[in-house]
Amino acid sequence: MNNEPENYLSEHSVRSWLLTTDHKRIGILYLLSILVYFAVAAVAAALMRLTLLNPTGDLVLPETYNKLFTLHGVLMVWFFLIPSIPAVLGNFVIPMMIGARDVAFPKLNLLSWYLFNIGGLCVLYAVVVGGVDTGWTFYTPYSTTYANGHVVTMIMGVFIAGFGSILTGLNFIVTIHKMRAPGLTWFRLPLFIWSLYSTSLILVLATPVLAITLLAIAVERLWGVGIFDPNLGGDPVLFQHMFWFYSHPAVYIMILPGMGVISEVIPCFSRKRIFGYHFVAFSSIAIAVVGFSVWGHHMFVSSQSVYAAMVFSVLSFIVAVPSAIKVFNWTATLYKGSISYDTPMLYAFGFIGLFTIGGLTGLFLASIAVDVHLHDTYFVVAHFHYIMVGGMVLSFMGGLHYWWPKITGRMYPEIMGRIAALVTFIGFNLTFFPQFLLGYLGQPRRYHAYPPEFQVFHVLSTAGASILGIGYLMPLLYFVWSLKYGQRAPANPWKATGLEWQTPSPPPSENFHETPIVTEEPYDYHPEADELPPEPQHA
Amino acid sequence: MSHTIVPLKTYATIFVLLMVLLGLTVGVAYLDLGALNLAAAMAIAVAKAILIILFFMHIRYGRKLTWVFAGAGFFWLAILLVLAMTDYATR
Amino acid sequence: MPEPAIAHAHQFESAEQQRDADTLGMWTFLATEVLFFGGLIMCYTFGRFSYPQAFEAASHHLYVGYGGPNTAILLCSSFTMALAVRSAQLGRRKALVGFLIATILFGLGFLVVKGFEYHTDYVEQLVPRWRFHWEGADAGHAELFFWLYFVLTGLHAIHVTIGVGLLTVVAILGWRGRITAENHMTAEITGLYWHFVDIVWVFLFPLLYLIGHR
Amino acid sequence: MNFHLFPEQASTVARESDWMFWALTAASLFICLLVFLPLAWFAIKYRRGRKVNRQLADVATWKIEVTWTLIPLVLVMALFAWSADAFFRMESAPVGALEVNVVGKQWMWKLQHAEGPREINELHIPLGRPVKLTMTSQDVIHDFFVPAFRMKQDVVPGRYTTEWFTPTRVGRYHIFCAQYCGTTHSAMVGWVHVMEPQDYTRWLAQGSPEPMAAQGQALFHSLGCSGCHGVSSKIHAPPLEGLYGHLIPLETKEFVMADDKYIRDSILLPASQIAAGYQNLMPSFKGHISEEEIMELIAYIKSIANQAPEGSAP
Repeated sequence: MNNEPENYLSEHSVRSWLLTTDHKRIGILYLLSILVYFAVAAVAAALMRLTLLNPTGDLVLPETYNKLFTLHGVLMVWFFLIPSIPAVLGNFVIPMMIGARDVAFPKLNLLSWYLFNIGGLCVLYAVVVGGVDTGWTFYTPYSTTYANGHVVTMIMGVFIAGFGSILTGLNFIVTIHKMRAPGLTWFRLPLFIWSLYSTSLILVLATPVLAITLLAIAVERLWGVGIFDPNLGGDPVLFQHMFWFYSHPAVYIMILPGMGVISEVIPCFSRKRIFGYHFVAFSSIAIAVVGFSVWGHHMFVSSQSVYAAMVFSVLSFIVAVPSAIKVFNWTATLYKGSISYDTPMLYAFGFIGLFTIGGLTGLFLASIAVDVHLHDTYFVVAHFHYIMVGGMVLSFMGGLHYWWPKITGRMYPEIMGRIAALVTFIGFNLTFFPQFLLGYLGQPRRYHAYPPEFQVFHVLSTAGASILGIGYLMPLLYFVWSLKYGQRAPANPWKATGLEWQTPSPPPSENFHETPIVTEEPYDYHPEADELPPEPQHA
Repeated sequence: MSHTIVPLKTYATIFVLLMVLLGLTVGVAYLDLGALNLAAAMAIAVAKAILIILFFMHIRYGRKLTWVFAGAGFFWLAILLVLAMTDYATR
Repeated sequence: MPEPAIAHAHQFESAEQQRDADTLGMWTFLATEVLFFGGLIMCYTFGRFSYPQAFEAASHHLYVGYGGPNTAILLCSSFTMALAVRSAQLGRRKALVGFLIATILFGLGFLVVKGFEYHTDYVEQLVPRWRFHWEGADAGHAELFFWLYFVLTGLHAIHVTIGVGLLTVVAILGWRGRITAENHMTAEITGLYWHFVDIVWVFLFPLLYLIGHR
Repeated sequence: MNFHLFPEQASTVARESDWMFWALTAASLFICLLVFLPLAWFAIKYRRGRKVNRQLADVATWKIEVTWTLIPLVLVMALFAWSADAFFRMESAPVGALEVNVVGKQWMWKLQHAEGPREINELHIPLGRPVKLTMTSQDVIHDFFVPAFRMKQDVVPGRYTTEWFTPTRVGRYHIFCAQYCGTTHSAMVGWVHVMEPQDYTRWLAQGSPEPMAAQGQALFHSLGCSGCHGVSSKIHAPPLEGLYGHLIPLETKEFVMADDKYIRDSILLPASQIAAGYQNLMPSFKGHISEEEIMELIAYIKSIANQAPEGSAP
């Protein structure tokens, strides 16, 4: 990177990275750390899939299998999915999108990264010294009384990382409120900002309840007495209420940012203003708010009262509507556009398809009568992987390709990108579609061994997982390759309209040489004329 | 954030009010009002909290946005309590 | 953390923007704190709803003679804190430091009273699992009450301790003349936190101490 | 190896549940087409470089938005109404059901029929008669799941949960534990045997054990309950005849329904709900009595629900 104008990557010392307060560098630090956690969790998943090739599960012992799915869940949820788009792409892009020099509290931002990794190391430590087999849901009284292993260590890891996400959310909320460039009103904001604002609301308002719930578990485990203990008249179901008060909104932490990325990518690669901007923007807020009052649909068979189940069921059905609105608007955006099939767009197509299936199968689980059968089966596993992997991972990959030129100043190899997107899509469907059938047949989740009649579906699923693995490995390789051999990226390779594209790639440390002034609505694309949109005026 | 300097008298009045409310809440606790005991205790606590938030924490002189954020925490807590208690109250 | 004599940090356009951001940041953090304590309030609500008699009987074993004066102490500390912030706004250095020290002393006073109270609880065998003996009916649910009592008040005491630490830092900064009429946000923000800790106690006091007296 | 693409349908509830499942599947496929067909069509027709008309007509966007907000809203509300109605019916067990008690423990199911026979990880039931399970756990949360019946319910320690079904097909069906419960969760499985009624009668007669209520009565004496609750007792304890299923006045001037949970709590935590006019004298039996024994005592107390308390009214 010699002979380049000063940019945020110019300084190379380790110290300059570990003590950086630059939101772009912190974004990259997050990218590297979540890759590590993702790799560990993916290995766990691979071992599980291999074990399940055989109905008797001979590859690993039952307790090992249980530790594997706990590790997979904990790492994927808290150390990959939740920080993926917000902490990596959000950190990198938000200040640039709103024309700011940095987030509102850069030191807190760095502190978040350290908290996140201290938490991650706690979790890995708990695994190395013996593992935990409670599942990522830590249901009581198993987690408080009966489970062996280092439950408290792992809980402390999640607890500490939780404060990292609270601070990230806080930082984003304040940044979006207070740091916007002159002229950048709320309805001129890119939809990525709206979706991350909604995400941050959830991070800030839900995570503390998880923290206190986990703390209560740790106290109960260490002290031997607590409110979840049925022996004292406490209630294990109370834990589920409090846990899902966080963990259901957390699902939206994992999908809203993905929706934000898709709302950027689709207008750009169809050269068209997004259809129904206000509806897409407010549907994010609606999801964040209504999403807080649907948690009881995880508890339809938990012995919750019938009336509470009704309330949660109706709210769960309602929360499907804003998601549907988004899908319809994305589709309508394509109408009379000028559509190209670059890698980010392929991921966006994949996202719409898989997210739609994931969302629709959610309706099955919101219908209490059907959920009684499907609850805790592979149907649920397939459903949430369609949202988490089909939705979040695909949109994360799409966003990473989209902003890769901005982040690194290099282009990734386009053909390889398209192939990888296709391989991922195929591998994903082969892995998880059979699991819908398995679930309907009645195969429960978290089973190390299973009746032989289910084997066919497991074999298909494992075969799909190996293809999916290739789909993940390819980008890893060509991204690294592109750092040295990729074409140099211009400031705006996609001819996109966002402010982040109005500054060089990679951007200077202060993001903009002069603070931009915004006078236009976002997504000022023109399908008839395939040309660069007018430059925004500068101060 | 505006730079309103609150007069000493206001702070002193609020402080006196808070102490009176403290006395009141202890007094009410020793009366048998049935279910109203809890309601009274909570009403007084809410009144105290509102006084502190409005005057000591300067919300009254701040931006509308701060009002929203001050309310958000309590609103979301209400979601948790109301929906979870829907379960326990109808078992 | 405090910004030196320069008006604002590099990421901001103006000192006013920074002040706005700091205030909003603190309020967002306090919203988080509401839900942090809120989780335990949820546990309390469940327990109180399910076992009203046991909770009232258990509450009767707590002393209003500790909890009441402690509430008064915290209310006083909030008052002196508000006056400290006012002094900062007016740029009155000595008054600022004086009121801060008063607030710190009230905070420490609260902790000392709390310490004596915990000692009494210990002597009267009210510490769940560790040292718990219950004469009346329904020992199990009474134990739950005391579990909640210790977790809630313990967590609150941790917050008070952190607050005292922050106030000490602010007092030192104030003494060194680093807090001025133009640059008083450190005092203001710390004040918000301190008042919040007071508000938590305003709710804990009736919930824990005052439910068993009729 | 018997391969199925779809699960067997062996209960009345299964029919209703499957109806909804397939209706939902059809609705989902329809919505998928509604999204995917235009998506594919636009993606092909308006691909870059193709000469097509890209001039947008002036349309009222909000009308379109309101349409595709309201239609899904109506659709999901209809689905909710349907599933809620079905669920209410699935929740309420018909009267006269065959009663079976279930205790879950790591990692096995212990079952006992009201008629007396005990089983482990197996459940024999007759065709066409409703069966009601009353379940509890002695350690962690389990879940009694019979896929062929489309029924599952968590089995929660410290509480009784119920589940019922009416089998419609003779056969052997899986029981799975569906709530993760520890190391060999996946081995906490068993079989339901649905038999012709006459075969069931024959099966019942094989062991000819005493009914649960009789076993409970024996326990009532051997554990010393009868010493205080008995007719001739000198200690002032409430009589238990005619108790079950009635509202009991408490010392706190409240009323409580004398159901399974109340009796269980009264045995384990006697001090928590004192009947009006009595003192808190009863020792807790926690740790001295198993979940199965409690269920037998409940069966006994249930069996005397229709007897009059013999002259010892307080």
